[in-house]
Amino acid sequence: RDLSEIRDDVFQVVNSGAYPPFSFVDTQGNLVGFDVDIAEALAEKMGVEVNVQSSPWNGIIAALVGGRFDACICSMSNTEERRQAVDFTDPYYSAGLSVWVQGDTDDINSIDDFSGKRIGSTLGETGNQWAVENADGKWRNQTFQGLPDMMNGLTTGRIDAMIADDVPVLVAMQENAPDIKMVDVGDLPRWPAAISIQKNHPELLKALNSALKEIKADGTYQDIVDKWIGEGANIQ
Amino acid sequence: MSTEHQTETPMVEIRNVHKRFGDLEVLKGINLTVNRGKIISVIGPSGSGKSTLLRSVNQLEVIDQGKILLDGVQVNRPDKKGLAFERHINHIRQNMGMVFQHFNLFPHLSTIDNVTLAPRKLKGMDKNVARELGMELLDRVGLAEKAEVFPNWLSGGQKQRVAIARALAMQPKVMLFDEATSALDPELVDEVNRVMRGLAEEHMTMLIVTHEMGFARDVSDWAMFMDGGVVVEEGTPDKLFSDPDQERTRNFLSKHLGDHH
Amino acid sequence: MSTEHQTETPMVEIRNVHKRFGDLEVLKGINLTVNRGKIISVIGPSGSGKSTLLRSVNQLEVIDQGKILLDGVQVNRPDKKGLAFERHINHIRQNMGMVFQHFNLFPHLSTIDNVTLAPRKLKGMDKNVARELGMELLDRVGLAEKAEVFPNWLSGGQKQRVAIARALAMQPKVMLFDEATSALDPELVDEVNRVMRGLAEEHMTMLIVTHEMGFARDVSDWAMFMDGGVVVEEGTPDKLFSDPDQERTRNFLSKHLGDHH
Amino acid sequence: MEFDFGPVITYFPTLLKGLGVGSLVALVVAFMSIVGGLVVAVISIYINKVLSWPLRFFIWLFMTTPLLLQLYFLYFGLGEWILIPAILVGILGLGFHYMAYNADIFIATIKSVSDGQYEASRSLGFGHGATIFYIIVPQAFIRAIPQLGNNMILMVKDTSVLSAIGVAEVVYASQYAISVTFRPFEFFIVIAMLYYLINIFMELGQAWLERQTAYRR
Amino acid sequence: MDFSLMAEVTPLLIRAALVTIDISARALFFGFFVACGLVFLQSFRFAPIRWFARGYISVVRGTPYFVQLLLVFYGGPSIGLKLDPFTCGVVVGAFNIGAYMSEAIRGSIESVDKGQAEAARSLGFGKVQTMVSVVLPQASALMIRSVGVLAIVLVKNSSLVSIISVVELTYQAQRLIGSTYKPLEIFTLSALMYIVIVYAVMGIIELAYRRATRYTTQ
Ligand SMILES: Nc1ncnc2c1ncn2[C@@H]1O[C@H](COP(=O)(O)OP(=O)(O)OP(=O)(O)O)[C@@H](O)[C@H]1O
Ligand SMILES: Nc1ncnc2c1ncn2[C@@H]1O[C@H](COP(=O)(O)OP(=O)(O)OP(=O)(O)O)[C@@H](O)[C@H]1O
Ligand SMILES: [Mg+2]
Ligand SMILES: [Mg+2]
Repeated sequence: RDLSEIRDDVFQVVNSGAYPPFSFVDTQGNLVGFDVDIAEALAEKMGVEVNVQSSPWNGIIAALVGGRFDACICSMSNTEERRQAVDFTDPYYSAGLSVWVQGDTDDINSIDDFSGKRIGSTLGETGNQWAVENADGKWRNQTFQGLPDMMNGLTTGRIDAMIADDVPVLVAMQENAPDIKMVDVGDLPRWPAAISIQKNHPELLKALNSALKEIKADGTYQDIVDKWIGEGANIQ
Repeated sequence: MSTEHQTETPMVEIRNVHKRFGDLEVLKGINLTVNRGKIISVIGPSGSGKSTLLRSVNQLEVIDQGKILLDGVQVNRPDKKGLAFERHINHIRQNMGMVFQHFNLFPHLSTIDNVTLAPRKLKGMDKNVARELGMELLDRVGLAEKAEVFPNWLSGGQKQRVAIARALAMQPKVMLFDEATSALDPELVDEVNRVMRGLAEEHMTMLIVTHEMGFARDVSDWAMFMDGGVVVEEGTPDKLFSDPDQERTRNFLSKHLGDHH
Repeated sequence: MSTEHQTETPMVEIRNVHKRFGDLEVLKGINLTVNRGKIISVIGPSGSGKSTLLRSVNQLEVIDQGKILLDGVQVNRPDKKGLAFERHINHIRQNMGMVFQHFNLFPHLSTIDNVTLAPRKLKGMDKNVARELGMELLDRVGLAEKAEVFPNWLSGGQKQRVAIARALAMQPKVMLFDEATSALDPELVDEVNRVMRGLAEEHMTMLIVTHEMGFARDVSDWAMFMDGGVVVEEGTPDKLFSDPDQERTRNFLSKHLGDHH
Repeated sequence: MEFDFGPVITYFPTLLKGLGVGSLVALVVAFMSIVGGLVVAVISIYINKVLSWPLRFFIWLFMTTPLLLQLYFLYFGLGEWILIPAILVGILGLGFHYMAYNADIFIATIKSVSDGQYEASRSLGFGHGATIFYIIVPQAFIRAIPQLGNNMILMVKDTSVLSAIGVAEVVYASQYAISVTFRPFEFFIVIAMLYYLINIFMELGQAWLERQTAYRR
Repeated sequence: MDFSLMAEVTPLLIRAALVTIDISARALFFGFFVACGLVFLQSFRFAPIRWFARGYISVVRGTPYFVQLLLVFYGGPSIGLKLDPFTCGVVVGAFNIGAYMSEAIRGSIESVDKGQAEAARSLGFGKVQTMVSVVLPQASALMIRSVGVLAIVLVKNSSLVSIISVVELTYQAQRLIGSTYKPLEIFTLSALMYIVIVYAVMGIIELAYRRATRYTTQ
């Protein structure tokens, strides 16, 4: 649906609901997080009513492409292939990949050290895509359905290292301090995270982009970053 | 049409009936006329097609060729299909009671319920009326005290008698017995014999497949000897059993008569 | 112990056997001695406990009191429990063939497999040898051409004959027949009669429950009349059938004899 | 919605490989769950109560909890003590799960084979065990075929749960491809067709078995 | 184990469990009618009707449930069938389980001795009455067991409806794990809830089974 139709109705937004701190349910059962607040802030600027819901990752893409939702504000990376199928707004933050190992591991310090190791990633995320495209037989990829599973896999030794977006892992570390550490392996790509919408809805795209500019300009954006990511964090 | 002369229409007519199972032709053109209120016995060696013939009469086996008539009404109706045939055959079958060689009692129902199920469900008979009728029939076959027992706990002869009572409960025009007395002891055979005679007096027609020549001879008005899917010979029991025309019949019977002398 | 004098030990001894189903006492102290190579008939009205007695002999029914011996070895062993009894009774049963009133053929096996299953699996008989034996037995009961057919496709008499062949295949010491000939036509009764005589000459012992007095009289060496769970009278067939001592027996038989004259 | 099956063609070899992995798992699980289910049913009906009690608990445990949780338990829960390879976890989890379902079916069909059959076999001298093996079980199995077919057809599709623990079966392969290409419906339709292909074979197999056994009832 | 966390999230999980029960119970209820309909259609003499029923069963059993959910949920609107997620879950669930159930029912019916139906037919019972009075009571033992298994399958497969954004027990548990990083606690809780639900279903099955087989033991 394009903007005019949304105005008459509700702006339907979807996220995965299992990706703290961007989207998750708190112990009261409320869907909260960075993505949720961004969605609400944008909707306010656009002057539409918003409804944020969650769906498992493999349902999200169908939800967006299938048109039951208007936008996916779900920390989605903007990649070449995906642009064939959906439209992306300007990025609203940028996610960096990071590599994590068990606390006492000292033989993984660069990408070359991945050789012969078991590398974990979350199925369907950009880290997973990177690991698959660059493995080239050098290391074995193992995937998990979510970050909690993957961290469990790392601490129990099912994998030797994991590749994940840095922010969620850092937040998880604060929550329950498992014995893992980040290693700097040098160049890993950063992807811009953007809002995705169905193709051919220029009005909506334009409205979202200008609302993004507005919230960045008036400080709402940084307030949300402070609240969920950490005081003064820069994720642009 | 002959239906005008009610009393002269035969109760059952079997005309040139053929039936095959795959390659095996089991009935090869059988003809038989059963008149109202008569008892007809069918005898013959094992595998000669007696059970198949009986099952064809009420169309448990669909015949391949020929005609079967009940009281002037055609039973097999190759022209009727689906629901139309269903309605037709269900109606017909209510007028034909059948007692199976293997009894086929309903194991999930007590003896009395086995007997009363059909009148209750098909004739909408009141439960109490049906029960009374059922008890009367069970009494007639000497099993009143087993009314509440399930078939699994009955002896062979008891099962067979329940099966007879069950078939009688619908007050059919014709009764078809497939070795209906094989599990009965002499006293009971006698009993059943009397029951049958009583039924015959009430104009019940009966078609009986049996191996007990004595019983066949005693009870029936007409006897037919089958072998290999064809009628070898038929006649009054007196004639058929004492002075058969055919060599084959003589052979078959001689074995039997040999038993007793 | 009497087992020393092999030839003089009775093949089957039934001593004061009692059996009840719940409140119903079905056997009230039965005694019977069956000597080697003899054919014994048990007759009696429906529900008198004949089948139950036969089933007690090979312990399909566990008796409540009394003793059953096969060739001097006690069959019922209230002292043995669980596996020990299992081993004991399986061994015993291999020496007793049983033909059921309802045949109980194995529907998932072809006729020949029904016959050869036990010798193959229990005696470890070679497949080909077993097949030969099976075909021989099927031939003996006139069913060689139905070897590959499944029981569902057999007529009543054919099923019964397969059941007989199946029981014979284990070459037992004793055969127990529960109305083994009720579905057989005269020719076959004659056949089975001959088979039995042949077996008796090979010292097969047979215990037969039957409703066919003619057959009982013809084939057996000794006859027993039961009623209401007790032995009313026993004796040679000649004596029992022509000149019974007991009023009850006379009554029962008169019904039967009445059939034929 | 416009469809573009181009991406599907690109990833088709991966999908097929996933299908192969899933089929392999399904085959092993089918064997294990049918044989195991039969054993469980036989033991819980015929063998003494001491043995049957833990078995009933076993059935109960696998019937009451979701497969996904069982897999998580085997994969992550046991991770502290023993690392079972994912594919083995999948086989064990699915195997035990459907073993429990099949056991329930066998319990009913075994009980429906008449006492007369048991007696006839015992009177030939077959022991309790041999009777069960040669007489009761074959007949119970014949009667169970339609329900077993049902369960196995369900099971084949449940192999997709294994994607949760990283086994690269066909849904897993598609999930990766979808997140790269954003063509969910195209992939789902193709997956449905691939599964349907397997299903056709299974139905043909079931129908063949039913035909072969129809006259053995 | 973090018991305070468990206490905190229990109400949430219970609410999700109620959704699971609700959606499964409704799907089971309607699914039973779908199944009966399919069994009935297969008894038609007019072949195309039978083919339709067979084809339906084949396709529904042959394709994954989640694909069916997605196609109906997202494809439905384009043919004027716009269902909310919960209703869609019930409808697709019913039509899905109905196909399996019809096979279970057919199998149970076929396991009844043919002589039974013949005896009833020879008394003049019609096909339907034979079914109701004679065949079904004897088929019911096996039917209860095999339909019961499917009821359990239904409860457990209800977790798949999360893909169309219905928040039921499994998905709620996964979301909570995502935010709390306490899989053990939350899985234990949700497993307990599944156990309670399924155990109740099993209890009902067992009771019904005993009733249905009463006549074999006196
Ligand atoms: N399992 C059982 N439970 C309860 N009662 C039974 C059971 N089996 C048999 N009976 C009863 O025991 C009595 C004797 O049965 P049995 O089968 O021994 O008779 P029978 O002499 O063989 O009769 P028939 O000639 O009719 O076969 C009958 O009244 C029967 O109802
Ligand atoms: N469903 C079937 N399929 C194939 N052959 C069959 C079927 N039913 C019966 N037959 C065969 O048809 C022949 C006639 O069977 P039928 O049951 O009519 O014999 P019968 O005269 O009643 O014999 P009996 O006196 O032994 O009961 C037999 O050779 C039998 O094997
Ligand atoms: Mg016959
Ligand atoms: Mg008896």
